[in-house]
Amino acid sequence: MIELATSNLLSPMVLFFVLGLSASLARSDHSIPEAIAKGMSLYLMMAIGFKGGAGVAAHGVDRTLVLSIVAGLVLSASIPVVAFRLLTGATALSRVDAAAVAAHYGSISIVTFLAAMQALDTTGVRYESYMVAVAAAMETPAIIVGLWLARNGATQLGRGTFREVALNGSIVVLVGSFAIGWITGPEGLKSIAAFIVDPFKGVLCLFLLDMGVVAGRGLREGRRSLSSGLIAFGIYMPLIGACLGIAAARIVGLSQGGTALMMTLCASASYIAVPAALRLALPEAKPSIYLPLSLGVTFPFNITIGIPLYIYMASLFP
Amino acid sequence: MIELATSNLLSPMVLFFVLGLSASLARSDHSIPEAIAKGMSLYLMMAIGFKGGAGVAAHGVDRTLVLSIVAGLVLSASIPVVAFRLLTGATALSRVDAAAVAAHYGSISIVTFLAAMQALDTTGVRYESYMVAVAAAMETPAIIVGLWLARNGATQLGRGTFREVALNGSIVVLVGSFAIGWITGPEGLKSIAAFIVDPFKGVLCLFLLDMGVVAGRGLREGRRSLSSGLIAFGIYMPLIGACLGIAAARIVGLSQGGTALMMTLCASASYIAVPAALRLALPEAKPSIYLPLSLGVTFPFNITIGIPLYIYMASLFP
Amino acid sequence: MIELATSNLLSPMVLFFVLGLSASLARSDHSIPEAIAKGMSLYLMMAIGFKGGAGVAAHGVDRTLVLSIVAGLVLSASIPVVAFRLLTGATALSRVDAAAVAAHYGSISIVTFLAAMQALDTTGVRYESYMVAVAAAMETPAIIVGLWLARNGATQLGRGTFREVALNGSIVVLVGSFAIGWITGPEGLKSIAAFIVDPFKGVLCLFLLDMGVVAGRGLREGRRSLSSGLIAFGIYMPLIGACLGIAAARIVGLSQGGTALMMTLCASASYIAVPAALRLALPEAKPSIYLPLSLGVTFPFNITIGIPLYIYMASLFP
Amino acid sequence: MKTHPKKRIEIMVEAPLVARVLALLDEQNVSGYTVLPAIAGRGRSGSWHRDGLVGQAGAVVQIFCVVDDSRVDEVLEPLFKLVSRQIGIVCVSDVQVIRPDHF
Amino acid sequence: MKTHPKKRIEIMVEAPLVARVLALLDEQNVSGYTVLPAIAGRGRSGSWHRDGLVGQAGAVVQIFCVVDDSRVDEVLEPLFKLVSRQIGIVCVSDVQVIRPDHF
Amino acid sequence: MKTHPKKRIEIMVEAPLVARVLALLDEQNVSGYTVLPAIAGRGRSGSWHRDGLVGQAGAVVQIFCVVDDSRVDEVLEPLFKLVSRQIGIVCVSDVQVIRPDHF
Ligand SMILES: Nc1ncnc2c1ncn2[C@@H]1O[C@H](COP(=O)(O)O)[C@@H](O)[C@H]1O
Ligand SMILES: Nc1ncnc2c1ncn2[C@@H]1O[C@H](COP(=O)(O)O)[C@@H](O)[C@H]1O
Ligand SMILES: Nc1ncnc2c1ncn2[C@@H]1O[C@H](COP(=O)(O)O)[C@@H](O)[C@H]1O
Ligand code: NA
Ligand code: NA
Ligand code: NA
Repeated sequence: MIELATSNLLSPMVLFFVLGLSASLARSDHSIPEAIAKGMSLYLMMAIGFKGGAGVAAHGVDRTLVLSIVAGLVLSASIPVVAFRLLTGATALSRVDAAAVAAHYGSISIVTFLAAMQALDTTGVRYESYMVAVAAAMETPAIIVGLWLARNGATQLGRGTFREVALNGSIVVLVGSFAIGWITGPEGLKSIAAFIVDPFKGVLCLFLLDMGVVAGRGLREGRRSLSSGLIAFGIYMPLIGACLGIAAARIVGLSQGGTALMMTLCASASYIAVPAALRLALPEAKPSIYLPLSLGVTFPFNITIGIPLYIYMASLFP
Repeated sequence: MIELATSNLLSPMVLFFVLGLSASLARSDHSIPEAIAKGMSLYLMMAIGFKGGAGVAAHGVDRTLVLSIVAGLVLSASIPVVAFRLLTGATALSRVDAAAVAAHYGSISIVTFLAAMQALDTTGVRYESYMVAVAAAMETPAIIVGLWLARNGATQLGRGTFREVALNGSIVVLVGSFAIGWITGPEGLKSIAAFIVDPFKGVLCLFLLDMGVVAGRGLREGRRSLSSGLIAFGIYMPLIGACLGIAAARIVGLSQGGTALMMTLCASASYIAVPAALRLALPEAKPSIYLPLSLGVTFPFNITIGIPLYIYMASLFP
Repeated sequence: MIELATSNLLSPMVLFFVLGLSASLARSDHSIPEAIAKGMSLYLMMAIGFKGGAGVAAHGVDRTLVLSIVAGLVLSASIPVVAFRLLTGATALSRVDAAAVAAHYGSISIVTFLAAMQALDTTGVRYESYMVAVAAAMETPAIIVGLWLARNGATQLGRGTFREVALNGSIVVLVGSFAIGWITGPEGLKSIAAFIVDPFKGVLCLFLLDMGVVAGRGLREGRRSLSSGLIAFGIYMPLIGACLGIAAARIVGLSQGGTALMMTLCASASYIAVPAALRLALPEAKPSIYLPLSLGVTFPFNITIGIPLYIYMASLFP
Repeated sequence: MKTHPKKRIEIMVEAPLVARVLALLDEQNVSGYTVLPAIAGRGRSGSWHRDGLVGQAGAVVQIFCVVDDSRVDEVLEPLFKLVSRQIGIVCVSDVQVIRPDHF
Repeated sequence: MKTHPKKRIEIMVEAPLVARVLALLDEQNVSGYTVLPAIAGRGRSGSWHRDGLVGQAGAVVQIFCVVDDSRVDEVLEPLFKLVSRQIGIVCVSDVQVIRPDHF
Repeated sequence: MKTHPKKRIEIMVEAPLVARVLALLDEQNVSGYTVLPAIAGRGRSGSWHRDGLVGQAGAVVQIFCVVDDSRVDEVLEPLFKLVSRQIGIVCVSDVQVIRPDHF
């Protein structure tokens, strides 16, 4: 475990994240243009989706794939309920704010997922290539449940909002690339591997540098707006999510690597899709609570400590 | 032919284009920042120009090169006349609008050209590396002829406008990189191949995703502003262009691959250089006609159906 | 020498720079979005820092490393004094403007440094991988000395300004990546080599195309605002810097390649860090003097003629 | 030159809401509008900065729309209803235009 | 603080024309101008969006220029001639500045 | 709709100085501000263009801040002191807002 944690903490990926975080906390003027951040994010979505789809084309569809997606949907919908209970019990958040925060923890962070995949690759643990489809499936259900919790059981997600949420840019690229990878298979993957496979890890490092800067900004904002109870929630909630994830993974029958990824998905909190959806559907929830918590607390925790922990936990049940 | 069409339609390149197009038609908020689109376009121009120039350095200049460029200039200047006749005969466009549309079809779309080259590479058909110089040569003459048609035979392209048109950014990078590739030769190409050769196809896929989104936006606009006669023109005009292209290619003596590329150049319509030039030199022509037609109708037609058709037609005359 | 100069001038790198410069002087509308330029710059900083750090991890720290950094600090602080003397003697600049210009020549231009490294790579001359740390060390001292000269010996660099200068974005990425490269070593380098090593030269070419455009803009501005005495200074000052650099390199005991790099660092003038710092700390100095001089005169001189000259000079003292 | 008075409505609104604001302006049949980017800001609900961001949440965008005096209230009322619970501000100012028929 | 009245001329014009507008402002010897980006918009000639675009056609850019009252007509007349057939709008509004000699 | 008069302070200032201007606005307890990008311009100290640039020097950025009439002088005085030696301009204009308590 110690070894795993050290090797993760000393990987270029995590070090670049820490560099960005430290620069941001030291108030360096370092900044990555929005367009570059979006471009890298687009690249990562395309690459991860395509590789996942090509993997499925190579290994075929099996029962576990379907079960994993169902498990993901169920987890994404039920984790917010757990989070909501904890928040209304242990913090002074209003009902609406608690529901908003809860929705974030049911949904997922793709970058955390990518970092976990990369850590598995480095340690040589294999995982199911369709896990990226599970990730995509987990993005939205939490939002619907979160709104339902906020409205005291009365969902009010209009059709317009639903389309805005379901067709948000990154989901479209992720799922679309997955489909294209599936259709064109390993042949297709080979033809663009020099773009989406070889430089992938390097781009991820640069993106994590950027995410470090952004997370540092979130942390600085959070120091003002978050109570210590909330900050604690931002750290123990991922662990609870991970435990739910490991249980589901064992029921479904995922491999060791797949289990670690499922745990990571459950442990991670959204900071792109859910905030945007909530600003439309639940404007009375305060972004100054959910954004710093997800981005400034949970995200750094997962990248540095969470991921090696989940990999270690998954390895205990071979 | 069927096989060729299927393999083209199921290539990652075309599938990414279709993904972007569908996302845009489904009104997904997916979008690629302008800076990233420009960066990719710059990269593609640099890569294609450099490779072309290095190819010429390797194989030497021959008579066909000069003849092809002459043929390109003649086609770029004469296709607008054909298009203009058809438009004034078959549609209700004003003289000025007909001339503006005609200019677009005499000029070329570099991305369509790139997609055709990639399709040839995939099927293993070889082509002359200087075709990129032909493409560059075909960009401008159509504009001058278009203005001449609009003004009823009285060209009025001021010197200032001419420089703005001739020195537009993408032409400079394309021609400049061609020259640099020629000067530094295969040696130079090798030194930067890891940047401009290996990831090329992947970048093109991402760029076509973006172009799909943009074309979809054009199509949506076009549904409102284009008559069915014009939409039909956007599909039969490329075929007429391709026929003129095949004739010229046979006279000049191009290889099978070169013939397919020449056809593609003639069939494609500009949506960058010509619109910008016309806004300066012919502001009374309506962009709401020529932009959607070129971008929303002809461009998708060429990428999906046109290119395999032209390759097939070129293969009939070996 | 002639051979070296020709091979440098005919390298893709320099030719792309010349392309950008010519396009800009011909007032082509060619332009690279700011975000893309920043993204490339970020990439280059990350790559060069990481490679340098990994190099140090591989070869270990020795006495020369420490001595070289000390030499860099001393040169960065003393070159402005020389430049200031020359400027107040030979030009009509005010004290403040002379000090501002002097500060630029004590500091360094990373892109010039990268071009020199690339030229050495091409000719196969080896150099110390820690030279990038020397470059980082030389960025700031010149600014402090410049302010001291401007204020007639009374430094007035507030703490806030100092942090703004010392923590400016590119220094953070350069030094941070160096540290990460050092920590993760050749293993880390291998894991992201497909991103930071293979395409490096190609990205540098594209970046130099952009720098050519920017330098051309500087040159055009400079034609109006610079006296011929100042333009001459922009060409002989690098040579003086290079001579100081060669002396220091020989005392320290750098290799032939390291000597050429040290000369290049001394010869190059800042156009990013120093101008920004001076706008904060010395607003009365005119940017219309120091920017065109550094960017439009010295930078092109170094890229085209300076670098092969310094490499040649370094080779005379083996 | 003869100029004609009009009103310029300026809306700073969080990015996820832009599509709805534009749809509302379309519904109100305003003659046109323009969306401008912003890079950073601060308001009652904290500060924000676009640099490095991928998502839309936490960004604010500016929309302006020149309309005839007579139409200001018609546009402002539904607009205010739409954005009143959201992050952002709305200002109105006087401008002169050359071609009154354009608006 | 004492402030002095000036006029702010604001020009929304399609991107390919920007160079010409700036050249005209240079000719008119205005003391300065600034070009601002825009990301989307709608007018009589349809709607546009910068995202994903490579070319200049179909984009609109904003130029503003603060001038002395006395110079407004001098600047507006040739400007209007230049842009009247093009896509875009021109507005004028009142501003106060601190350093009147600057303009 | 009932609107309330406020002042819009607009500051064009060179990019390296933005952090200081914002810090000053924070100190003055203004209710908010927004930073807008600019892409090119010309003034007494020459012309500039963002394209292709990496560094901050030579760029100008726009900051605007809507404040109550009563606060204009309080804000302008230190602001003017800060930017008077720098490249840039400051303008003030009238605007109407809907929610006066917001500012
Ligand atoms: N007084 C103001 N002046 C200029 N911009 C403002 C002002 N107040 C708010 N804003 C902008 O509107 C955004 C949202 O404001 P708020 O709803 O007060 O948080 C801020 O982040 C600023 O970008
Ligand atoms: N009333 C308006 N308010 C704000 N912007 C406008 C208005 N009318 C036109 N514009 C802008 O100017 C561009 C060209 O307008 P038009 O010439 O009417 O198509 C539009 O796409 C908008 O960006
Ligand atoms: N009269 C003006 N109208 C609009 N923008 C201006 C004006 N004067 C200056 N600017 C802007 O402010 C910047 C700095 O102005 P200056 O200090 O005069 O060089 C210029 O580069 C322009 O972007
Ligand atoms: Na989760
Ligand atoms: Na054509
Ligand atoms: Na130097």
